[in-house]
Amino acid sequence: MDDSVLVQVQNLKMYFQTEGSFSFSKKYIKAVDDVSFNLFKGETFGLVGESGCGKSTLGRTVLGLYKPNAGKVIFEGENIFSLKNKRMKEMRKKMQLIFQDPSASLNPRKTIADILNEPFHIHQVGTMTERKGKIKDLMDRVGLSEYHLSRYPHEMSGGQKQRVGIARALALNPKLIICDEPVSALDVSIQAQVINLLEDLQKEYDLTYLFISHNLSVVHHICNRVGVMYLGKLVETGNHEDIYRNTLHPYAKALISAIPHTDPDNPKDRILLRGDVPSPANPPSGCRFHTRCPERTDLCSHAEPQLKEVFPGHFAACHLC
Amino acid sequence: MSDDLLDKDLLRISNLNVQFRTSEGVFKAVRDVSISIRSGETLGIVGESGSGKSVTALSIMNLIPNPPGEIKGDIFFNGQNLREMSPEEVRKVRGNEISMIFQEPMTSLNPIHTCGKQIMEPLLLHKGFTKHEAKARSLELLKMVGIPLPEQRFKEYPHQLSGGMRQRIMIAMALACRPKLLLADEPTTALDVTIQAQILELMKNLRNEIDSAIIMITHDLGIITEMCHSVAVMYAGQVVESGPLKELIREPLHPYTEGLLRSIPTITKEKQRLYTIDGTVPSPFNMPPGCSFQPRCKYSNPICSEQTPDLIHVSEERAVRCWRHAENIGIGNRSVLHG
Amino acid sequence: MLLRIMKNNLLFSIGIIVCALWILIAIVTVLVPSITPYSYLAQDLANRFQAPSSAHWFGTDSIGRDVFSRALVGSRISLIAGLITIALASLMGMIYGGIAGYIGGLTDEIMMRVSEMVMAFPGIILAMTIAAALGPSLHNTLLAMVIIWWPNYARVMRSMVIANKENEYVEAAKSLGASHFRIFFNEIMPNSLGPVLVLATLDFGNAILLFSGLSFLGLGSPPPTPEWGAMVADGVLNFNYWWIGTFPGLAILTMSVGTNFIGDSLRDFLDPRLRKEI
Amino acid sequence: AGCGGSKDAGTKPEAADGTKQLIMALDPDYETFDPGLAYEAYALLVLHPVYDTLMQFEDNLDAPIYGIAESHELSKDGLSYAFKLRKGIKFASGNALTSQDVKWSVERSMNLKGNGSFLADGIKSIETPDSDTVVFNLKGQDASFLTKLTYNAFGVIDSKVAMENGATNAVDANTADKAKLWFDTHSAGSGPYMIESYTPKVEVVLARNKNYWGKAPYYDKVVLKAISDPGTQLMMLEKGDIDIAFNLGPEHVKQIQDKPGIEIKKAQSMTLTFLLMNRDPKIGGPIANPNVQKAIRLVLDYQGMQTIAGEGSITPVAPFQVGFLGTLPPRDPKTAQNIEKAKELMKKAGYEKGFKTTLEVATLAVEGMDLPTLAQKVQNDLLQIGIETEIKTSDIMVALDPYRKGTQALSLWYWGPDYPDPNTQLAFLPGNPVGLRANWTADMNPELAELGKKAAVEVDKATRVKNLEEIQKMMDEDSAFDVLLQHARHYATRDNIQGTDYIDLYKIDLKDVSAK
Amino acid sequence: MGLLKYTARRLVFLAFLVIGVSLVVFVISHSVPSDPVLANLSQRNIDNQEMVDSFKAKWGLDKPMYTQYFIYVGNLVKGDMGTSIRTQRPVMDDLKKYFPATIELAIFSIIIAVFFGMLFGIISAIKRNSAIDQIIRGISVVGVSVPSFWLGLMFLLLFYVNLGIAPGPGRISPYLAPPAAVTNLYVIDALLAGDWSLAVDALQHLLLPGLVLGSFTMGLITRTTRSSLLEVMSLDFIRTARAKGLTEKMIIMRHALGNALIPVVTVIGIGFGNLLGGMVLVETIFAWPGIGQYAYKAAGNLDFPAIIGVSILISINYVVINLIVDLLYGILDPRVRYN
Ligand SMILES: Nc1ncnc2c1ncn2[C@@H]1O[C@H](COP(=O)(O)OP(=O)(O)OP(=O)(O)O)[C@@H](O)[C@H]1O
Ligand SMILES: Nc1ncnc2c1ncn2[C@@H]1O[C@H](COP(=O)(O)OP(=O)(O)OP(=O)(O)O)[C@@H](O)[C@H]1O
Ligand SMILES: [Mg+2]
Ligand SMILES: [Mg+2]
Ligand code: NI
Repeated sequence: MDDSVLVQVQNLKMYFQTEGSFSFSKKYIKAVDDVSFNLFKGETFGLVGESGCGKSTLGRTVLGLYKPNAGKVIFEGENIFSLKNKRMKEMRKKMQLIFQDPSASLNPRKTIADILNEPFHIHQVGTMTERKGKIKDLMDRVGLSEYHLSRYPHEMSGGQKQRVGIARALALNPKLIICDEPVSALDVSIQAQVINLLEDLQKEYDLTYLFISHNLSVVHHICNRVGVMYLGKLVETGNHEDIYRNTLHPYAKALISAIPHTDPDNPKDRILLRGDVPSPANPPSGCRFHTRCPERTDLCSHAEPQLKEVFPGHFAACHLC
Repeated sequence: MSDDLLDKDLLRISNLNVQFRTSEGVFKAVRDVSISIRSGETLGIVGESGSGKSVTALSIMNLIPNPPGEIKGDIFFNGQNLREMSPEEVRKVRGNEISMIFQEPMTSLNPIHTCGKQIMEPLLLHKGFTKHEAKARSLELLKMVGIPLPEQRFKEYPHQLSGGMRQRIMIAMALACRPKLLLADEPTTALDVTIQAQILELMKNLRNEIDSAIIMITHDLGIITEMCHSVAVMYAGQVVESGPLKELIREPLHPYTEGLLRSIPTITKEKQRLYTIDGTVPSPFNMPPGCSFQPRCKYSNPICSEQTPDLIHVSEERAVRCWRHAENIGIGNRSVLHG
Repeated sequence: MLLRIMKNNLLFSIGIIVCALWILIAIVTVLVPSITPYSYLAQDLANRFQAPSSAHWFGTDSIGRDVFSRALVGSRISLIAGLITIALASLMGMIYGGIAGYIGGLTDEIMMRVSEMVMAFPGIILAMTIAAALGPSLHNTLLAMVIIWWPNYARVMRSMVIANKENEYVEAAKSLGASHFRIFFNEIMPNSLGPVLVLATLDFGNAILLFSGLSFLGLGSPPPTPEWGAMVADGVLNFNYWWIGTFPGLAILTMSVGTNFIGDSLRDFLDPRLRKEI
Repeated sequence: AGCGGSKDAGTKPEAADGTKQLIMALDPDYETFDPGLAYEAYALLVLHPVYDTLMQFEDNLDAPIYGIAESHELSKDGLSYAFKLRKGIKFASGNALTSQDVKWSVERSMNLKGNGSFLADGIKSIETPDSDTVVFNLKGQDASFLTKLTYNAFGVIDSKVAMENGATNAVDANTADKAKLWFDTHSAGSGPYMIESYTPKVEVVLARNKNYWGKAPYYDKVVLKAISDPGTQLMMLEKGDIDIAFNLGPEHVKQIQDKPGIEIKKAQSMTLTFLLMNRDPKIGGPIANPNVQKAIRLVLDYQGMQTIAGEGSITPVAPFQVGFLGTLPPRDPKTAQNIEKAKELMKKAGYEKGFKTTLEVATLAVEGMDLPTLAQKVQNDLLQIGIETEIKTSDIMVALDPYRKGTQALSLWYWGPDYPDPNTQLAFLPGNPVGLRANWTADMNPELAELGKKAAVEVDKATRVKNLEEIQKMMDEDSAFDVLLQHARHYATRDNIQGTDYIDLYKIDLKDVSAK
Repeated sequence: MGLLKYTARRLVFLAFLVIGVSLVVFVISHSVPSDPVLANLSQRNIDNQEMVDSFKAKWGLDKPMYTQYFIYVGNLVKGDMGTSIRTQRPVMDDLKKYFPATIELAIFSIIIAVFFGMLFGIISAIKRNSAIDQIIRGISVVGVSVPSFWLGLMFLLLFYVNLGIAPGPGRISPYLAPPAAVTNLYVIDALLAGDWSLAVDALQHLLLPGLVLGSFTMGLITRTTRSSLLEVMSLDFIRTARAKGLTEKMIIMRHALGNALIPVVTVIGIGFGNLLGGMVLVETIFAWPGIGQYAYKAAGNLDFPAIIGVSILISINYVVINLIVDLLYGILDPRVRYN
């Protein structure tokens, strides 16, 4: 196996049941439907797509927080879903999660010190004094001061809270961090601070990021490779130059053209999609995008395109490519 | 400012102050805001969360709840001071000559009335339409904002529609009476990227069609760039800089504007370390003395922390609230500014 | 905070004062029993059915006991009954609802149907049956009250737990490898308690009311305990001596009005949507 | 009522069609109007004017007089009673009343095995030699047989009508009889009234029987309103909404003493309130000591209790009601209490310092007096000899259980005679049913037990009286019971009606009530 | 389809409930120390073994508990709830007799409570924080805090005894005969019979107990209407309505009230459920021949068939009310209707 691969995601399926347990007609939301990709060591893999397309679900399933309906997540050669409880707990140390909403991801009733102590407590790492040292160290790394330790989350600004979230994720020296829209809730001026911090930390600790966002500019800025999701499917992956400059999938094209641009002198043409995103509970047949696709053909409405390597390292799932 | 200039302005706000009495004390959400807009023009207001953008817009509509809110200052609309009109007169202007689109399409529609009924409401109220006329006009509006199957949507309830669709209903409602001024308070923030693009496109088309003035509130500079003629940048309740879009983007005068522009990652920019503005927005209860931006400003001078700068017109259309520019054009003396 | 709310809210202030007064009375009459003008047990058949006068402010009852003294002493029973019922019911409801909400799925469905069944069950009849079956006593009455009361808390707790379960900080703890036990007690519980405790304070007046109702029906502690509800029942028996029932009834009323004033204002205050305007 | 000229607040409005109606409010306990099953205190209030009996009471309970019987003969051995029926009696249906109906009715009562069936236990067989003669053959002599005949279990039913509605006198009537529900809302008797309607908890309406053989009653209709609360009854009486308020406590009566338009009625009730003191040391503990029991009899303040029970209440020496044959004069409440002697007895029993125990009491009112209130008085009095009691209240139906099983140490109870004859009181003697509830067995006082047996079968009046008096004296010295009160019954009527005198068995004989 | 499915689910729950409720009472009845035999036979007959056996055989008390329970459930399915030990009548008949009285009173008081509760709530919300608001809130709190048994007593003392302006206890004046039973609701029956004065009399008798019984629910409704209306008034779509230029009155009537009613409906449901529970006390005071008194007596007498009967009846009632409330939701709230 390729040494540079940290995580292999293979045919992952994660369905949520929607009707009550007593009901006869069970319905499913196919939040993640047959998704495969690799994460390479030290890279930042961006995951973009519209709200509800399954980005967060994918991220969480990769972490093993959900039990998938099918598929494997192979982390350093081990399928995490076949691990025993104890081994899984060990594995947890290696992968962490940073959330979108910095307020919601911190328990409002705990001080920052408590929150940062939690990972050590759960995994029984070090003595009290060692932990204290480590916590101080963490605070340093994310650019917070020691006096923040005794505060409660609501006494801190959004950017600071997000830093605490990052510190917590870093506590156990993970290899992989899933960043679920880590800057979407932050103000523009703070967003830049956090993005820089994430970049610095990656360099320093050789971290691998799975970076989820719907802000394509941010993804463009921070990611080496990008995956575009639509209704639970990965429709295009490739390194960021490929995706932004040589877009293949019509949905990805539309997405990228929709980015508002800040250059008033160079207005550009947009690909306007018609209609709304269909519900994942009831996805269209064939290519899931065919209902909104400006380039659709008859084939699209019944045959489902597979993800194929169109250019080296650049995959797309479209009949037209 | 000369009188004829005043006349050209459809809306002119001068020295708007809005404060809220809260349990923690009096809190000034908007401080000395003065902006103006002419017919057919689009003004963008940008700024961080809590900088007072929405409050400014709501003040124009006189929708600030009182108590706890309190508005001071003048708002001239079509030459008339809205602040001096009776509530009944203001009400007649609202939804008729000035209308507003809100940020939250999910909650801004009444869940128990059909969309059609809600669009018809201002028509029946302000234009004296009969039910029949109003319905015809509503259907027309629905078509205009690009809603497929308008007849059917007319009878549906808001929860049956998607977010983008609801936002269109909001827009149709706001446009119903062909307002002279449209306030759009973050009309796309809650929407998905592709839907956002649809709505922005729609608004652009409508602007050309109805030729009314639009105030576009957002914290996304990209949207401003795309939509507006001129921009006002707000920070901590104050307008710190305003001017025509292109000039402002190319040559920001205020350090905050500059920081803002440089800290946003774009796909056109090459991949490099992002510029950051250190620190955070000050708490409204704990404003620094002098210039509000001074604690985060890399050009900070001693005077910045002593005296609050005024909004200085550096050219006919551009103004900035910064001591650096006060000095640049040679007026360091407060009294001169008031002349 | 208390003072700040009090300043702006007349009803709340009244509530606080009334409740404080009753608590004070309850404590003082326990510590210094001689503070009441007469012993609450002292019978005086020569002076039965005396109308209110300077000697007996609230008059005397059918065996010549001083209604005023009995009304004062009665406060402790009402307070204790309210306290115990609410404490036990909320504890039980919290555990039950917490478990149902946390586990979810079929377990939740079944547990909630069961609690709904208890709620559908006519409470006062259940209480009467239990009390009649086991014999009326303070214990049994409180037991019955707890049995009919806990589902309220289970419901609130469950919804809180379900809401909090989805919180990102819970996911964070999960991703750190925390056990269910830890997640439940450390992350979810503390954040779900608030509304339950609020409900508990609000319910206090209702508990006192229900208790007095049951004791009116003869299901409280046995005589000669000066229980307000039972004293009103005495007043109904001796209809023409209005004071026997009127004053204990007023005592119940003031106490439950007091707690409800507090609860009502507190609810307003704690409701974030309404709070910002207070 | 309703016919007086005055229209003041205290006069109830007249019924629309001018029918004369009597409205009485009471707190009834009746559960059925099937004469074969009904056995509640108020059953005869309704059933007496509906079903005629061979014997009945008028005015007092000393001696029953003839009802529909004209005469009777007792055989020499005292085992066979032959009754001649009045001629020409018709049921409300128009059917003639025959001896066959009498036999059928009594047999039905016996076979239904209802609560009142025991009254007929002594009957061996019934014969009907001809249509107006009926003969009862008894298993043994029974001094109280004629009295028992006044009960509704011996009420004469129109057997034809009854059988049409599912009634039967067969041996398996217990399960085969389907007429109970019918009897609740209809009647098949020959008395002055018929049951017109019955709404449980609301009212019973009696309507005049046009075929009645005797003097027609004054009222066309009698409405018995179920109003459990005495205060409410009183209010309604004051307002003139009702004519009779039957369940007033002594205190209510005091309140209306001087009110115009109201007449207060007082009578001796046959209801006793007594203290049961268990003789079994395992149950009663110190209470079981006869000396303690005597001390309790001495320490109680009967005067105070009579104050609580209201004017007219008295305290008999033993469980025999004043008003029955052979009852001793009641205690003098002023001198009955002797605390010194009680203390001595406690000392003698070894409980100088007193002890703690529970006093059990059912939550109900007896003749307008709240039992738990009285219990508090007892509790108070017992403190004087150091007996600390904790009162345990329970609903009557719950309390009955330990009472009947004899597991109460000290409890407060009431007693109404099963039939108006001193023989029914012999139950209190050692070894007899009530005595055994205090675990007072015959061997604890063999002399008394023996005397009780003799008294039960004695037919000679003088000897009966002698025996009964002796029994009472002995029970004053040694008994597991202490009779606290024989109650007075208080009720009130509007003052424009008459014939409302109290008869313990019927409460009020409704056919006798009329406007003044 | 959704509605059918929902109703079906409710009915399943109902069956579950009936079994559960009867089982609970059954278990209690067999775990209590008291013996219904002793409680219900006369003193004499206790000593008569033959009598005791025949009694036990008649009620199935000699069989093991589970057999008794199965017998019971079997009969229940056939609509037979057994015979009351105390009244010796079929429980079903008893319930049919007493329940209408209770329902009549409950409906009357819920009407009073809903009318005044909503009226007060709306006034209170509109005049928020005014003296009127404080007074209404005071009244509503007193309404929920006042012990009904005491209030009943006070009302009777005052209005019936002292002032003589209200009729006394009972369903109709004692000298009147009840109307021919059709619905057993006296007011309606009297109207059906065309007897106006009787209907008025019955209505007058409903007044005091209705007020006493309704006071709690009225307080609850006032409170909920007020806070719900206030809450709705702070929602986004109200701001939208204001922005359209509607008058405050129109906003309240057209936009706020409909939405505010939704939680009020729940409270009305809860209130109705509470009424049936509170009946015991009020019926005792007002000599009202309803299910409450029946239950009280049954509980006191350990008349288990009757207790189970009443419990099942009230539980079914609870479910039915909930069903009605949910259906009302559908009417008031299209979000529910279309899901
Ligand atoms: N626990 C859950 N139970 C049921 N459905 C769920 C659950 N979590 C997510 N879903 C559904 O799965 C779909 C994908 O959700 P997901 O949160 O992964 O989307 P997303 O791409 O992260 O969206 P967003 O950008 O809004 O965060 C959505 O339709 C969502 O409603
Ligand atoms: N009704 C109110 N009572 C008290 N404070 C208020 C009220 N409305 C707004 N504010 C405060 O006024 C300040 C300015 O708010 P405003 O809504 O104008 O910000 P904004 O620039 O629109 O921010 P955002 O981008 O988050 O919408 C905020 O701090 C806000 O908390
Ligand atoms: Mg997400
Ligand atoms: Mg805003
Ligand atoms: Ni359907």
